[in-house]
Amino acid sequence: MGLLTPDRSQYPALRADGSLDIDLSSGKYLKLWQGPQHPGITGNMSLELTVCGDEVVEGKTHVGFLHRGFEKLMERRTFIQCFPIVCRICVPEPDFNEYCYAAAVEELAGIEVPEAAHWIRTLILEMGRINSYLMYLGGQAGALGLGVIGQWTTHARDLMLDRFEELTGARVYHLFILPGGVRDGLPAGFAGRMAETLRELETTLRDVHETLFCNAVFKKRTVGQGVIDPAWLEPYGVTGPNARAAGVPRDVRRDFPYLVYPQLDFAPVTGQDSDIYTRADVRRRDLLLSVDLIRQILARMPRQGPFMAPLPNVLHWRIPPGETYVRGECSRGEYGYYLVTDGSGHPRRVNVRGPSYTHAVALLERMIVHCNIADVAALMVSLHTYPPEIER
Amino acid sequence: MKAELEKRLVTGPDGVEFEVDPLRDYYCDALPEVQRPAYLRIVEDLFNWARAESIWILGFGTGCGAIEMRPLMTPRFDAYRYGIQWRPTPRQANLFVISGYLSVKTLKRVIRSYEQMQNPKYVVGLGSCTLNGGMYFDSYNTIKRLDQYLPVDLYITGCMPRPEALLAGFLELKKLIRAGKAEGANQYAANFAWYKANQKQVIHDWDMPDYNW
Amino acid sequence: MSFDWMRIPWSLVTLFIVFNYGLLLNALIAKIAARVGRRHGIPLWQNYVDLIKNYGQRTTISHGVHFYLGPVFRLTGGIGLLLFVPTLYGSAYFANLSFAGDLILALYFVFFGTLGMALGAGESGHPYAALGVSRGLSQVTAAELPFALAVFAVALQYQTLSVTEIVAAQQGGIHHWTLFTNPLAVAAAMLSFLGSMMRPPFDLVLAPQEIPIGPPTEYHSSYLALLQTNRAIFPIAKVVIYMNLFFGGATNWPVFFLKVFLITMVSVVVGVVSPRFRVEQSIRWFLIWAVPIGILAILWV
Amino acid sequence: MPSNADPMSLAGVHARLQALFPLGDLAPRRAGLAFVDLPATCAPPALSHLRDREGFGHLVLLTAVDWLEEELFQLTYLVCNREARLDLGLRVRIPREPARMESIHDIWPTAATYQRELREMFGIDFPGSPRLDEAFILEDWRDIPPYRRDFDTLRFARENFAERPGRETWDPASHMRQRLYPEANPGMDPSVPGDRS
Repeated sequence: MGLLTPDRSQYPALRADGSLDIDLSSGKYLKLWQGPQHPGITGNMSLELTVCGDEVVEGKTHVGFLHRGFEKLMERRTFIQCFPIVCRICVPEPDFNEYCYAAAVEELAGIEVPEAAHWIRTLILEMGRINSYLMYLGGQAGALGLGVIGQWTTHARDLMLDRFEELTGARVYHLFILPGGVRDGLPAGFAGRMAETLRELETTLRDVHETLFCNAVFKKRTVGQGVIDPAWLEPYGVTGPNARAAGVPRDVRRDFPYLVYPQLDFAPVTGQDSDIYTRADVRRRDLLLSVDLIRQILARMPRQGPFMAPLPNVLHWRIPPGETYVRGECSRGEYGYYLVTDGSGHPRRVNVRGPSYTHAVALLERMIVHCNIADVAALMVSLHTYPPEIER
Repeated sequence: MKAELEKRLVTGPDGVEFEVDPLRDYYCDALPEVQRPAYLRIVEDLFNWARAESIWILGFGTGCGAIEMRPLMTPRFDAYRYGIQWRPTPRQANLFVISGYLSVKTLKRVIRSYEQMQNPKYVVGLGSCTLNGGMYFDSYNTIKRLDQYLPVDLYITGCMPRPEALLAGFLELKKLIRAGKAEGANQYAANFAWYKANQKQVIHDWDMPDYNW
Repeated sequence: MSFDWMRIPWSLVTLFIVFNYGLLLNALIAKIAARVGRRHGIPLWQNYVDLIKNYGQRTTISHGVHFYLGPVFRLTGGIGLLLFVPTLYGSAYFANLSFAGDLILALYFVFFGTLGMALGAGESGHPYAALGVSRGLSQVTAAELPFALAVFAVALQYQTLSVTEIVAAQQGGIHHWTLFTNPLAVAAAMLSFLGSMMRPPFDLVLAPQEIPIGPPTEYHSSYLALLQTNRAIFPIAKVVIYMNLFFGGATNWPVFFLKVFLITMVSVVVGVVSPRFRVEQSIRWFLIWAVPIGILAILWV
Repeated sequence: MPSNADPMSLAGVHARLQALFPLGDLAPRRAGLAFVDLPATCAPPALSHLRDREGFGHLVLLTAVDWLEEELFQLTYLVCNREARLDLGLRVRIPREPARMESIHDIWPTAATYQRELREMFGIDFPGSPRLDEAFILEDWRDIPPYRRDFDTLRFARENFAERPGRETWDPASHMRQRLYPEANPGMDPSVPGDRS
């Protein structure tokens, strides 16, 4: 319909240096801030949008509202004192921080982790992935005004948190994967209750599929919206489900196998269209894959310890100089820790590479241009970004 | 100070040039006043009861505690039963849950949002980090004592507090409100200079009016 | 023309009944939505408490006269709509202030509140409010079209502009309802009804995740309480029109409550499992689906 | 593509790269991950070469390490070849004062974000990088850049943020010594209030 196509002649001209020539006092453009106090923003960050009519002509991401300076704080803590704070870097999926930090320390200190600990670590990471995806599904539906999905998925997440509580004793910050192994084995009867939770989870997912993914309005809002061009993957460092939805099977679990993933049977989930709908669908199927992986793990894991490798006296633990990078596939993409040691009892430098770092800043700023204001929230959620891992 | 907040000359649509000083022209700079309760005791009691039974939380997840706010609103814990619900705009909210550590950058936004809320308003600090810094006692970017900057009615401790703790905290807050003891907004207005001095000590780049109506 | 002054207190009684029923109905709807989400939901009296609390807030901030007039206009729209159509057919007490040409007035009042709100929200100076207003006006206009067409079809069908006479023509059994005598008009009107109830998929005016929360962003304390009062009255008043025009009206209060509840449930059931449309999508939806049906309805008559 | 060593290994990549740039020795960390030193001026062309000719298309991270004792910043460019499953870390050492490095935002647009962070947190200048001087994470920071080693975060927090009285801090090593061997530290009571273990 010609009537509803926006008039492109109103768009701002480009200046010589590539920036947009936006004159706010002309009345043509409106500067709109979304966040940090805004229900459509994932977490505590903000978007500075310049809109012309209903379309965004320029968007800037502002982060740093959650900055606590972890990388600095860890430099003045001993290696074991870092362990309780690393999980606070990313709230919805804290276990990846524990795993990556532990793996980096173990590699530099030359510690061999027992086999059973590997299995339990994999189990915890997959459980965390399920939690994170459930939050995402609720958020994606909520960003388009369908609140009931969020109710169902958060309830399913609560069930999964119960299993976490049973296993680790905590709901959100589990502090279970520490350098050298894991704190303990599975409690009695855990596998059975886990199987029950997984069954309920699958029921919820079937409901979500019928209510959300088969919904005409949802399709209308998301199909063909917010497309990531596969050519952007490398320049913008896109990883995880965002890349897989573009048809590129990038999965650290398969490409750079860690823990017990080489022994498990799975193939990365990919999509074709790279739009919001495909990204949501890839995550839903990835969630089902995690359910399957947990079943495999519970069926095949060794039940007997040891779960911890012997550590030196952690109060006087010095690690020889070196540097390493350890990565894992979290629910949003490649999560990595870059650790530099200098032979003292403290890390020399820790750098956390969160996938949101590239997704939420450079990529989002690129994708948000020419996007409708109404789609900004959906687009942002569909990239699945968590601000705390951007600014740490 | 940002460029758009500086004094400048603007040409209106009719061609007349005029000077705009955004900080003075766009905002009301009146200071808050202590608001007396209703004259009749029974009316005030009724209002306090209504306030206690209808707590509208501002939808602003300032820190990691926000992740336990979502289970609070969903089937397992369902805080709607107690008249607690979200409001997306500070104008309509009357409870500000500071969900965890506050970086200086967020503190500025929190103060601004808090001041836009209407009297009476309440603040609940969540987690150890609002109480004494918690895990981040040595961080250069997070404040350690929330009550230096905002009048806090209630702290819920833990890292992070469980939804059960939150519910217990909200019920405790209800008792405070019903007893007429949660007068944070008036306390803020009465000690305005002290709070403002504390805030400005931390936030150097104060590019907003002293009180954001 | 003689005017029965007793109609005024009786219409105030109507107003009172409808207001309370509206508050309870809103809570009931919230409870139903909560049950779909497997929650317990709010207590039934929650809306009363919220209302008292909002009237009891101690401070208010005004952005000018129009800002104040916004909620007042909105409430006037709701009350006016209710007062000028007969709530109960055949009752001398609850026919309110209906008169011969009240259908036209009702059509006007449906739009009146939205316009007033646009005025007030625009005055608040909040960009989200302005966005919400522009979305709201375009959508209400698009949604109003099929409704107007359906109303004309009904008016042509019964050859009258008086709601009372339209209701009278539908008495005497369920097969006399417009629902069965002119199903096309009812279909067009019900599609428009979905659009005007501010529920998904057509709640983009409020859309908390996009423009939190649209026109009422700046409204607080007693202004918000006025808007809440209106939210209890206005939807019911609108449903009353639908009930009178298409579903045979009501002759006593229980039937009234039941019919209003059922008609409202149409939009709730659709809304609870739908995401929301974007504004141009919803306008296109009304133009493509609802308006042709409305035109067909007129042609059919 | 000319190949003299095993083309699919880091050693092969290193050998080919060494023919073009004055590279240091390869420091292997584990299979598929190695670090290599090179001079600052060579880093952007070497990265460009790695991206275009060797398939290292994924910039994993760009970060800095402050070697205060040697008055140096180490910049680490970690690039990854997803197909061959190789990671190569390029280490560039630049002086701390003035800290300046050539920008690589034209090779990877996403590097602009990393460079903004380095600018703010370490005070390293990347001339030409977009929006470099806009506040990124911090807002109105007036001290020395916080990730530098000579910035003392504890002192800064004590000076700037009010503390609640009553908080006690224990050094874990001396605390455990006192608890485990009380007789070796007479005069210290292990059960003093504030002992939270």
